[in-house]
Amino acid sequence: MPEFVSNLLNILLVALHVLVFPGLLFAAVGGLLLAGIDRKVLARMQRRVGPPIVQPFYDFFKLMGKETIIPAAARPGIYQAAPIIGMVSLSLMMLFFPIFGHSAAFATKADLIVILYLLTIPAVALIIGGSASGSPFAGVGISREMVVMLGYELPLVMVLLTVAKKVGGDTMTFALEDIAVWQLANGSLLFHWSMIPAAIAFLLIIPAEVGTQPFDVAEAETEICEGPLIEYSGAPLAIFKLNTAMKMFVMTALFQVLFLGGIDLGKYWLLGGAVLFVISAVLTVLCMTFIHAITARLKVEHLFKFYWTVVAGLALVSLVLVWFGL
Amino acid sequence: MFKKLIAESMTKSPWIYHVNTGSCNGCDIELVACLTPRYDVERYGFKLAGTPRHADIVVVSGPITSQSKDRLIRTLEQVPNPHCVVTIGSCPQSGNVFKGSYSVEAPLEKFCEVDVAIAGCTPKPEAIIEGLYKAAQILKKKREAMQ
Amino acid sequence: MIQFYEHFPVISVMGLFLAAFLVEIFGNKNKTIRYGISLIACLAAAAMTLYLIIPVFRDGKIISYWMGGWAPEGGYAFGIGYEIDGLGLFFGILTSITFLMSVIFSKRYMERDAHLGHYYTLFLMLAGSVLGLVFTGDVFNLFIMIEIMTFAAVALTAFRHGKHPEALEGAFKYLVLGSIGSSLTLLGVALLYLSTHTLNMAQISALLSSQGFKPTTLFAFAMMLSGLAVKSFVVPFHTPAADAYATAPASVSTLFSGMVNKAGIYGMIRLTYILFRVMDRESVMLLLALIGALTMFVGVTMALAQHDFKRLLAFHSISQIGYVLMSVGLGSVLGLYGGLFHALNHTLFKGLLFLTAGAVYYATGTTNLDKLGGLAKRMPATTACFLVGAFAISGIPPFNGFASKWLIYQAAYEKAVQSGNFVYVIITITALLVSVMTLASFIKVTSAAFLGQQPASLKEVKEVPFSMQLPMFIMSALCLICGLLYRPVLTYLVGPAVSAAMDPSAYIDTMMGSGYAITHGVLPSSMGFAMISAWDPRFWLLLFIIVTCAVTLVAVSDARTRGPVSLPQPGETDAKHATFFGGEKSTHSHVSGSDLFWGFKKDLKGYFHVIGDLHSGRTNDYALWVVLGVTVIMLFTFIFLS
Amino acid sequence: MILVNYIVSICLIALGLYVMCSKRELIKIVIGMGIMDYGINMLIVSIGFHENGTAPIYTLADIINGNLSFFVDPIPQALTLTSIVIGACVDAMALSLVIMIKRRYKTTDADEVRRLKG
Amino acid sequence: MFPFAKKAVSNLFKKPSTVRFPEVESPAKPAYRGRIVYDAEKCVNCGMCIKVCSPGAITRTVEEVEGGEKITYDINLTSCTFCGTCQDFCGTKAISLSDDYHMVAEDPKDLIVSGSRIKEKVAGRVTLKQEDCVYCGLCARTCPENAITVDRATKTWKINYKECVQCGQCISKCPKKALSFQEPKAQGVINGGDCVFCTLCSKKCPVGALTVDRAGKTWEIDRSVCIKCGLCVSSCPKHTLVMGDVDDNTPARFEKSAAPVKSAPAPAAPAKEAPAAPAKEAPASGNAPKTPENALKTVPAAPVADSPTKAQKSAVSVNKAAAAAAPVLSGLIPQAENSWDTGVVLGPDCIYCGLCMRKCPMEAITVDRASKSWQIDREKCVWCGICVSGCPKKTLKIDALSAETAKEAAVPEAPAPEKNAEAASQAKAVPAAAATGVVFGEGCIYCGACAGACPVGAISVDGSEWSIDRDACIQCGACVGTCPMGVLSIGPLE
Repeated sequence: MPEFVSNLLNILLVALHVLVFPGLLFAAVGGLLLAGIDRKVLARMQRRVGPPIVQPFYDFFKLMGKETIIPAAARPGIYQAAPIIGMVSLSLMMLFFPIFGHSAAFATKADLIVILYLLTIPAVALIIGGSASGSPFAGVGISREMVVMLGYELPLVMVLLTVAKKVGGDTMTFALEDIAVWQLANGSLLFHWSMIPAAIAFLLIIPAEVGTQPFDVAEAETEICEGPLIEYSGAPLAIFKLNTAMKMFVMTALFQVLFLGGIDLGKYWLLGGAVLFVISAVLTVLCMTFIHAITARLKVEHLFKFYWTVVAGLALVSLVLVWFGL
Repeated sequence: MFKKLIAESMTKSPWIYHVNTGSCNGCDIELVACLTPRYDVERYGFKLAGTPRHADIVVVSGPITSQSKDRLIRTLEQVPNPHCVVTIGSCPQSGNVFKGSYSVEAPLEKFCEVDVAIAGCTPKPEAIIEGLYKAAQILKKKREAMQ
Repeated sequence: MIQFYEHFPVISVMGLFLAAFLVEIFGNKNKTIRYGISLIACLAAAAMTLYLIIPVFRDGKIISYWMGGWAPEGGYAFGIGYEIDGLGLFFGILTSITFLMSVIFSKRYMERDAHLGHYYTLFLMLAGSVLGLVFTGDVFNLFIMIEIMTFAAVALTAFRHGKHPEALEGAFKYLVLGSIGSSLTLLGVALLYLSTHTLNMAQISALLSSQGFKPTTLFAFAMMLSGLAVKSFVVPFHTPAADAYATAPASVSTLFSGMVNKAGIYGMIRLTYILFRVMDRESVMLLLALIGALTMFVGVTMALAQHDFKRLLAFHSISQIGYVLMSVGLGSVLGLYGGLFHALNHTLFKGLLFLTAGAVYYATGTTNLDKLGGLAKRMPATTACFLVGAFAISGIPPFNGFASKWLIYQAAYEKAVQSGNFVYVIITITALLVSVMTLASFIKVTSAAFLGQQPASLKEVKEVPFSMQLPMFIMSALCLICGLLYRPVLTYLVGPAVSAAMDPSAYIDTMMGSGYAITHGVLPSSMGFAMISAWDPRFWLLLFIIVTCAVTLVAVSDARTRGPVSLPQPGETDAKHATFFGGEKSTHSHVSGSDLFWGFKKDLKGYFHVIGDLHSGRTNDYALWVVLGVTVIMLFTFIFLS
Repeated sequence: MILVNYIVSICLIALGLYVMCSKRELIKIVIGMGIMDYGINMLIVSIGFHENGTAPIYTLADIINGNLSFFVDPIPQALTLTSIVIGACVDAMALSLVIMIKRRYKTTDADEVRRLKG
Repeated sequence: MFPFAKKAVSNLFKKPSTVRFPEVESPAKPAYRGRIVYDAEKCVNCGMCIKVCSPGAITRTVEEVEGGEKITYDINLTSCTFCGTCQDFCGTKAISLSDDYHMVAEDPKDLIVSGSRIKEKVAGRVTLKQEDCVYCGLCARTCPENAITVDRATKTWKINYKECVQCGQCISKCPKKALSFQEPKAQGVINGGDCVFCTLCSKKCPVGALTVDRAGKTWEIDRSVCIKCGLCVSSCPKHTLVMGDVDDNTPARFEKSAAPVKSAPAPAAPAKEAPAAPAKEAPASGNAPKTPENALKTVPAAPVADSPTKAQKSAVSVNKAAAAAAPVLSGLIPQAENSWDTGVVLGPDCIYCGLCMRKCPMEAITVDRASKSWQIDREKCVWCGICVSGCPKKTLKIDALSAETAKEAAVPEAPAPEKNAEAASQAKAVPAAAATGVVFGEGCIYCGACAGACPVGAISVDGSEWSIDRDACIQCGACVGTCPMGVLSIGPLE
């Protein structure tokens, strides 16, 4: 039956999308590579040689091979499920992003607000997992993680609303596809001067979302022993580390979707898009690395203040400019 | 395939947990010196972990004072397998100049199996790198033995 | 020809009242009789209310019922009429679900208390009054029902005064403020009668539309709006809610958050959309949206500072009501959809959360977050239900809270863009931010009460009995279903309610005879509704399950290659599985709720101090808040509406 | 003189609110609630009042004589009746709560009956 | 932040400053103190390195093998602080610290540097040709074991053979070639005959070779136990014990009178057993040498010295019991077999200075200056004569005891109060009437010896000023006796 066959093929295609490209495998490999680049470049900025770019892979596989100790105070179910939930929700996010002319696999299934909330799932998974481990250090860690989240959520919301207004005009839109189409027609949002503060704000949000210096208060290994991850070992820890890398990847992809979607490659969309994607992802990560290299860890209250004043201020500037049609 | 990859990764990404059991800080400083741009052990994937749960190699410095003995043993228990124990300097191996004191419990062999001993008072960072590298190889063997 | 189901509304309301008296007469001694009567009455009322879905929602009929057959005579309504349109039935369904769940939960939850006859009497009176409130088509009847509701609610709040003397305090504050609210409503009703000489809502709506607004009408509007705002506990009238919800038994708190403040919201929607039909005015929209935004922000920030599980939930109730009011106040179809859907969701998840709080109280004897910890090990079912509720209220996809909040954000921002008013942008941002703060405070509860370490005093805690778990499971399932199938829910459940609110002409015609609306200038309005964007939680969940299964499959199939899993021996404490304390012997150490979010609280300590001091706990201050709120609403009404 | 009625009732309502806002004594707060109630009741009765109106009762003689004269609106009176009953209930409830509070808190001062705050 | 940013960007385009160590060998800096190199052939087994090593990282093993001793040195690098002191102290440069820092091992035993050689046996032991010695002390300073002590002032040269490892360093260092390995002559302690059986010698004896019976007036030495340390010789108050050549005929026992020996001699058994016990314990302690010879060397003196003291005490108590049975303490006339026929007798000139009290080795004398009482516990007194020779007024003497003195001594409370008061008034009258005192003559070097000797602290010497508090002075003459220049005397004051 041809209908049956086409259904089967469709299902296979969906499975391929979800598990391989641009889903789980792509995000995982891309994320780990980006993390490796981050570590390498950071090392070079500090005049070190640094680890090989594939170092995160080694870390991941090593942790997979280690023993998983489940502490007596932990609740085993939640403790083990939390990292997987985070990983899966991150891997699904890539399905909704249209990147450089590649339309998203499932563009009509989610919009900007959904993305905003899907982004919280990995953080919540980390928090719940850390809390389930029963360590007081983890308690402090999740508290900080939550404060960081409270901090960056305000500017992030503002940036997203700015984009929605800029793209949609008087009808405003949250759909990612609309954003891509508008940018193809009117040029990338990054090159509209009123959006530049918002783009900077977004770039400043990425490190907090990913949890790198100077916004790594939640997992400060030197003061609270890696916070929520303190009791994690073996495979769950590996997946949490993978989550961090994938979050980096997703955030760079989101940056491209929001601010760099306007580069029209014409008929070279397949190869050119891929190359451009890699370049822009690396550049975005380089911004993050650069911030990492030149700063030390902030205190949590300073971090919160920073996000609610400086970054939110930047986003607000853009929002007001866009609001008045600039 | 994954078995081999995992075993190989064991040597490439050993994370260190450092326990100071009453050391004079000489060895601790040298261990940190290994992480500086000059020696940069991160080249080989070495990283300082914040908790023993993440550690592959436990580095012990200091003459195991009786106050720190219980804490050290408890910490060593909490490290997931496979793991290695490395001693830096003379103190954990013998007690060094503190041996014979009522408050010193060295050597470490009394409490656990020591995989690599790095001698020196303090060892040069190069020696520490060498020792950690050796420990990483042992990790791989232990991982293979676990299978 | 009167259909048999047209009797259902009045039977369900009167049945509940009758059962209340029966319980008081027969059930004071025998617990089987009193519980049987209560359960049967609740089941019957709920069943009848739910049956009305068929004619009202499916067939689009509006049921009108004249008490004693006193139909309008000469275009004037004299008798008391019940009228069930989509809006009333929607809230009736919420009410039914709530009291049904609560009565099932009450069986074991209240078993340790004395005087349960009185409890069930008051319970049934509360249920009947709220049901009557949403079904009635008469303003004075509305006032009566509000009074019965307040009366029963106050008595139920004070029910556990033996163990918790604070319950008396909460009840007293509730009574004082509630009576101010009732008085204001009565004043409004009286003034409304003064200008229209009728008490029937449909007729009032038609007459007001034809005669326009006089100062008396405006005054009546302000008074009734304030009175109903007191009943729905929006800022600045929210203060008794926190005290009453926190001190009442959890089953009653469920009723409060599921029905009582919904009744207030229902009254406000009825008032603004149908009675006065002022929702085409920007100023009213702004007023309601601002009150809503203020409510959700104050509610959530107060919740962040709480130490008591139920008091925290009470402030969240206030905050979520803010969402509903804000969204309803946008005046758009999308906003109404979002608001009503959120009201439904709030009933589900907040009811669920109060039930879990009750379960925690039942099992441990306290709801103080600083004394709880590690309950997940002992109460897995309660924890699972709590997590569902917490994720739902925090708007984590794919639970129902997200779906409705998503609609609300869209509605708010659409409103902002269309009206060009920057205030709505701020309101949108506030709404999004409050959602994260909600998450934060539920993270606090999760980590302080359910996860983390167990205090020694809680080692012997047992899971609650099944009859208490059942309503929690049902609520959890409903939370998930409403989240996943939000489109059908919107279409078949919320849609009729929205059209009823947007189109009062049918309501008027059914009550007063067809053609009455048009003659008084109430025209049927059309509904334009388009969601701005897409979200398919079913699809997302499907993918989620696929990937999770794939990952789990890989994990299980490759278990030998992975490192071994080392589980702790039950009952033993070995160093390997002990909590890492930097090598110290692990002792009980639990980060309690009040220690969380330090940086946040420090940066905003000015705000937190002020808002904390404002909630002084003094009855006079709260009365003053109400007077100030009424004054502001009155001034606003007279300045912007006349 | 219907205007006087309105003014007095509004004054009573305002007085009731003032008492509730300013008096620390719980009993006085309850009294304030009562005063407010009476003000509203008075207002409602006044709404139905008509100058020179008669009681809203038809006697047989009136019907026979066709002397259906102008009478006051009966509905507000019915409302007032209900409202008074409800008000009495509420006052009784409030007073019983005050008695319980006095028993448990050993005071009826609103300043000290504030364990629930913040 | 800007400078950091600039630095970060500029670093990105610079070569890393990392030393690529395992790939590229990185030599240690000059003077780095790394792995210890031990040249066994150069080692003379002096043990200096062991002595100076603060963490005790060096151990020596000596095995008897054919043709001498196999001496092994183990230098444990896991115990070493790499201070380099062993290198500095090694006389023959057998130990040195290299710049090799690769001291990493899976087995800590791999980190032990060891070397051994066979040392031929040396006949005899280090002996001084006294006439050639100039007491320069070079040998003492050279000795790694600190076995030699040289006192230039008193011209004594002593060697502790227990410590000596016969390394021969002293012999090679001696400028006068006065030292050599020689077979030792048998030496021993000889009692000269003036013995008063005070038991001081037996108390000092570290090995318990001496047995003195005061009651029976016997002195006995067990030559097999004696280690010829000479402590008894130096402790003898009568200078009657001397170290001399002995042979089998030299008597080991000395008796003075025919007084019956009432108590049994002190049991020698514990003394003999004593050395064995610590020898058994020795290997248990961490770095104790393992050979019997070393064990002997490191026998602590204390337990050995202790047991005879106890034995002595028990013997005394037996004596006391015997004495208590006798009617001595009841104040009757002494009998022939009474041991208290002699004793220290106080003459009339006593000024109660208390010098005798402080000098008495047996703490038998009690002097109370305030109440002007002088008491002696005859039980304790051994009439060694130290108090007699030390008395500034020369009023004490050892004499036969009269019945009264014996009684007085036995019952110190006996003097009547009025007699006491009379004595006190007399004593007070003396300085006022005579107006004598310490006279300060020419030639003082302000050494302060007199101030130190003064029992009442009346003299103070500060810089070049000598002063005396006449009111405090008791004219005991202790300062006069102490003065090295002889410038003080007791005479009439001007």
